Amino acid sequence: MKSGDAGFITTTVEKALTWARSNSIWPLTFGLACCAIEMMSVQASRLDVSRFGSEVFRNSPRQSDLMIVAGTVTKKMAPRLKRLYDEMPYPKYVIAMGVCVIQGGPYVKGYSVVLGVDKVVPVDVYVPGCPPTPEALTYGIVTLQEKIRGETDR
Amino acid sequence: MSEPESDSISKGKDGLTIHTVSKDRLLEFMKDMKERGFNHLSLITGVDRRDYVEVVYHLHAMDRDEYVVVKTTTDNGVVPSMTSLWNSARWDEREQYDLMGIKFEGHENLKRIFLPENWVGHPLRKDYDLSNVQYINMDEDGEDYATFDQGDGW
Amino acid sequence: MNNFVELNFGPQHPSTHGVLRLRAKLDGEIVRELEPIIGYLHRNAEKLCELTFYADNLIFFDRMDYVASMLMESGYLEAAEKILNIPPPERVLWIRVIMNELSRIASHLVWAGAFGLDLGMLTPFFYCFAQRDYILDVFTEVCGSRQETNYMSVGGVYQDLTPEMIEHIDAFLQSFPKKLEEIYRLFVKNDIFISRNKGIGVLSKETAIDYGVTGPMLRASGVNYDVRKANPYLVYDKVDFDVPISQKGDNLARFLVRFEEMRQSVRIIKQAITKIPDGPFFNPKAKKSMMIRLRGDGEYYARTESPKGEFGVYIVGDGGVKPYRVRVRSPSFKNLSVLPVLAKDQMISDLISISGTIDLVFGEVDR
Amino acid sequence: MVRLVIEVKEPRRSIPIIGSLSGMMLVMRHLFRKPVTVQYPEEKSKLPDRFRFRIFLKLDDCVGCTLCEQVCPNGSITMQHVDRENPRNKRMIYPDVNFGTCTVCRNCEEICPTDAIYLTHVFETSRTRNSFTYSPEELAMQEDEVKK
Amino acid sequence: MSIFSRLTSLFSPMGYPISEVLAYVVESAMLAIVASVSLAVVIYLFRKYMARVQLRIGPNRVGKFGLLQVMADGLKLAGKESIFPRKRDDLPYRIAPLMILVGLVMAFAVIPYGSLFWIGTLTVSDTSVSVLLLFAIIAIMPIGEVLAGISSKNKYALLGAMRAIAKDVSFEIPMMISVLAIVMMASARTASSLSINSIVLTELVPYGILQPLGIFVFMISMVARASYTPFDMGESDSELVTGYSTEYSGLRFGMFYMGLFGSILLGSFVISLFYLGGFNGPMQSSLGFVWLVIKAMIMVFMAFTLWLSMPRIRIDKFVNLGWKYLLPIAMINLVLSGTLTLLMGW
Repeated sequence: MKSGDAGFITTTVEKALTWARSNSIWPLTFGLACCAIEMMSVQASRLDVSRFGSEVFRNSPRQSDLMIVAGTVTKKMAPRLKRLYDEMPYPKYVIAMGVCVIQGGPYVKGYSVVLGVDKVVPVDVYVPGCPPTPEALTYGIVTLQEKIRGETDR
Repeated sequence: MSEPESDSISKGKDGLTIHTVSKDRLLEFMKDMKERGFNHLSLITGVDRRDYVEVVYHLHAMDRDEYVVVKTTTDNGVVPSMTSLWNSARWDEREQYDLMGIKFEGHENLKRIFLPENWVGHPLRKDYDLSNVQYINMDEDGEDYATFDQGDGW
Repeated sequence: MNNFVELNFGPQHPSTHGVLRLRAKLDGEIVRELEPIIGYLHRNAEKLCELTFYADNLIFFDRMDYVASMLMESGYLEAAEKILNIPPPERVLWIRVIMNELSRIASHLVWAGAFGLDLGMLTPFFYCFAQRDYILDVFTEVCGSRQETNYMSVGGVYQDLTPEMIEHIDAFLQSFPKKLEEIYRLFVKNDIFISRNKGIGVLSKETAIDYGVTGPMLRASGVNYDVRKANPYLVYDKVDFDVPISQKGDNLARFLVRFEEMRQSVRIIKQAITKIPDGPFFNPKAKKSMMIRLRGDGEYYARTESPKGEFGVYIVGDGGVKPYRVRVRSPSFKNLSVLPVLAKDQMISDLISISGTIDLVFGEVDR
Repeated sequence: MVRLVIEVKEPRRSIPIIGSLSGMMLVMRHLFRKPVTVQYPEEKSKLPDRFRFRIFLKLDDCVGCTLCEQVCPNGSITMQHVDRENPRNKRMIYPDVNFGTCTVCRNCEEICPTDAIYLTHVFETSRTRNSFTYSPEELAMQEDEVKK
Repeated sequence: MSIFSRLTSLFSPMGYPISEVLAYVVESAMLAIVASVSLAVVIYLFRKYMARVQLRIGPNRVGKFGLLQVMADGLKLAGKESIFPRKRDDLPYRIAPLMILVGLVMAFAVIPYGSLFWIGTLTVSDTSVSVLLLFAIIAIMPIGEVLAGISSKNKYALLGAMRAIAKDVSFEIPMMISVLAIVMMASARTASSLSINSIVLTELVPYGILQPLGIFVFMISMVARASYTPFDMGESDSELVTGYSTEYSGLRFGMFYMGLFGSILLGSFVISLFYLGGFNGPMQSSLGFVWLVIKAMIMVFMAFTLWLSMPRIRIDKFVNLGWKYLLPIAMINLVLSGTLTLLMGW
C-alpha cells in the first residue's frame, strides 16, 4: 500500500465486498442424503435461512456461492462433487454437514464411502451431527459468515 | 392344481413354506409357480455360505396374498435368470451380481448396478477384504472406474 | 433419423430428489429412451449390518428411508425380534403404531412439498414443512432427535410415551387435518396442476406387479395390497382404517392416494392414542446391558408397509451376536425400476413429474 | 378377511381459472397469519428434556468398563489412558469420543452402568477445523464452558 | 412541463446543442438510476412478500428490515468470478444479458408515467408512435434469451432457448392483437392513437372493463414475457436447472435476474396503462404518477401471488393455449371492441 488514497479505496472496497459476501450466501441445491432433508428444513419456515440472505437456493453451480455437502459422499459421487465444486465461481465456500461428510460417520467401516469430504474439496465449516438439527446448521452458516468476516477462530 | 415338485419342503421361522430346488430345475419350477399365481417376485437374496452360495427367492401371489420361499444353491455362482418371467428380477439380479457375484445366466444386461464395472471383488461375500481399499474416479466421458491407487480417486 | 440428443440428468439435478442419474435420449422435448443409473448413495448398509450387533443395526435402518426412519426401525425390528426371540410387550406395539403413522405423515408431507417444487409450485413446500416440523417436534420430545430418531430398540422402545406427549400428539391431530385440506386444495383446485398430472405416466396393474412396484404406486394402479391389511403386524388389526385405491394409475391417482393415506393415518393415530394400554415399555429380556449380547438364530422375512411400499427385511442369523446376512427389500428400488417404462415417449416435464410421484428416497434405493 | 377399501375420488373440476384463483387467494390469506419462524440465534425454541446432542462425561463416575466402546456402532468411542486417581476406575481408562463420526444414537448412554457418559442439549458445535476428537478431560468439561 | 424541458432550460446558458445533449445524458442517467432502484425495491418486496405468505420472515439482518439485502446481493454478484465456458460463442454469449437489460431500460423510457405535483410529467420520451416502439423493444428481450441459450453450448441452456422460442412465438401474436383492439378503440377518440400517452388520456372508462377478454390475454402474455411460473418453461428450475442462464455467473447472471423482475415491473406498468386507466384518477394533474404506481403495485403483487401459487405449465400445453385459445379470444375481443366502438360511437 504505497499510495495512501488507493489503499484506502481498496480497503473500503474490500470491506464492502466482504460485507456483501458474508450477507448474501447463495447455497447450491445439492442434497445427497439424510442431511438434505434437514437442509430443506433450514430453508423452510421454521428456521428460515433467508433471514441471513441465503434465501436464493440456486440450482446451477455457476450462480451459487456455498456448497452445503449434505449427506454421505460415496466414492462414486466424489468425482461429481469435485466437478460441481470446480464449476462454482470464486469466491466459493463449502460447509460439511453431518458426520458422514466430516469423517465417514456411521459408514466409517464400509467400502464405498469417502471418509471426509475434505479429501475431495476444501471445507470451510464443519457441522457435526447426524443429522445436525436445523439450528445447528444455521449456527454453521453463522460461523461461516463470521469466518468470511475473519472474526472466528473456532 | 397340482403342486410343482420341489426337492424338499420345509417351514421357516416366519411361517413361510420353503421349497428347495436344484438350480437345473429352477427355471421350470418357477414357471410353474408363476402359473399358479405367484405374479410378484418380491426379493432375490444371495447368501454366501462360504463353500457355496444360496440364492433365495421370495415369491408373492398378489391376489391371494401368499408368500413362499424358493431356495437354490450353487457352487460356481451361476444360476438361471428369472428376467424372462418377472421384470422385477432385472435390477434385483444386477444388484446380487454386483454385491454377491452371482452370475445369472440369460440376463441380457448383467452389469454392476452400484459399483463401477471394474471393481475388484463382490463386497457382500464373506471373503471380501475390507482392508484392501478401492477408490473410484471418473473418466472424461463420465464413466466410473475403480482403482487401487489412492492418488487417482477418492 | 435416429439423431437423438443424449442428456444426462444428475446426479446433481434439482428434481432428482437426491443422486439419481438419468441418461435420456431426447427427440426434441420427448424422451425416447431412459436409463436410470444409481449407486451414487451406495453406503453398504447391508455389509455393515453383518459387522454390527443386532441392537446397533438400527442406525443403518434409520438412514435408509431417512424421511420415515421410525418405519424403517419397526420394519427391521419385526424381523430382528423374531430372530432374537424377544417379543415386545403390548404397549410397545401401540407406541410403534403411533410413531409409524406420524412418520408416514411426515414422509408424505416431504414428498408433497418436493413434488410441488418439481412442478414449480414454491409455496406448498413451506406449508408442508411447517406441518412436518410439528411432527418432528413430537419426535424430539419423545426420543430426542428430529429425523434419525433411533427410538425403538430390540424388545421395546427407549423411553416411554408420557401422557403429556400424548396430549401434544392429540393437539397436533386437532390442527393438522384442516391444514392438510388447505394444502390439498392448493394442489387440486389448480387447473395447471390437474393438466400436468391427469393421464400422465399411466401404470397398468400388470406392469406394476411385474416390476415389483408396491405401496401407494401399486394401489393407485388398482391393486388392493397394503401389508397393514394383508398381513397385519403390530396392532394394525385392532385399528380401523381404509386402504385408498384408485383404478386410474396416473400421476394424479398416486397423488390422491398419498393424500388419502395421510387422512387415514390421522384416523389410526386418533384411535391408537385412546386405545393404548398401560404397561412396561420394554421386554425385560432385552435389558439395556444386554444390548451387545443378544444372539439370534434362523432366518426371518418380515414385511411392513413403509410410505414407499412393501419394506421387507430378510435376516439370516447363525447364532452369533451379529446377523449373518441382512437383505432389505427396498420399495423405492423396485419402484424406480419402472421409471423407464413410464417415461418412455413422454416429455421432459412429464419425466420430472413422474419421477416426482414415484417418491424416491435414495438412502433406500442404494442402501 | 375383510379389507376396507375406498376408491379415491378425483376432485371435481371447477370452472377453469376460478379454482386457480381460489388457490391464489389461499396463498394470499397466509399473509395475515403469524409466521412460524423462530429467529434462531437470538431466540431459541425451548428444547425438550430428552433432546440430546453432544456427549459429556463424568470422570468420577466412569469405571472404565469399555461397554460404550463395544456398543458404539461405528467406533467413535475409543478408550484412553488418563492419569487420574479414581478408586472405581482401577485401569484408569476413559472414553474418548470422536464427534466426527458420532451419530448421536445414544447407545453409549443407554448401556453405561453408572451413567457416567451422558448426552446433553449442546448442539452448537460447528468448527472451522476438522478436529472433533475430544479427550476425556475435554468431555468432562462443564457444559457452559463449552458453550463459551 | 417535462423533466427534459426543465433540464434543457437548466443547461440553456451553455448554448443550444450542448444543453440538449447534456439534458439527454442527465435524463438517461436519472432513468437508469431510478430504474435500478425501483428494481431493487421490487426484488426486496418480492422476497418479503414471498416470505410472509410462506409463514416466514424474510431477510432482516442487513440494514433495517433487511432493506440492504438486495444491495448486498448485487455487490456480491459484482465481486464474483465470471466464468466463461470454453466452447462458447463469444460475442453472443457476452451481449445476451446486456440485450435483456438494455431492452428493459429502453422499454422503461418509452412508457408515460403521468405527472407528479410541481415536477410535471415524468415521461421520459413521448413519441407519437410509442406503442409500436414499446412492442419493438419488448421483442428484443427474447432475442437475448435465445442468444444466451444457444451460445452457452450447454444442453440444458439449448433446451431452455428452444422452449423460449416456442413460448415467444405463441404469445406475441395474441398480445399484439389485443393491443390492436385498444388502439382501435382509442382511435375513435384521438388522432394520435399510437401514442400510449394519448391512449391513456382517452381511457375515461378503463379498457379493462370494456375488454375483459383483452386484459385476460394481455396479462397472460405479460406473465409469459416476464417468464415466471406458470409460464417459465424457458428457465424452469426443476427441469432444466436454470434454462438458458445455466452457464452464466456473477454480474451477467445478475442481469438475467434483474431482467426477470424488471419484466414483472414493466408488465405491471403496461397493463395498468393499457387496461386499468393508467395515471387517470382524481387530481390527475398532480397525482397521476401516484395512481399509476398504485395500480402497477397491485399488478406486481398479483404477479407475485401467481408466481408463488402456480405450477409450471407444460410447453406443448402452452403452445396450445397460445394458438388455440389466446389467439381466438384475442380475435373475438378485436371484433367485439370494434363493434362496441361502432355502436357507441366512441
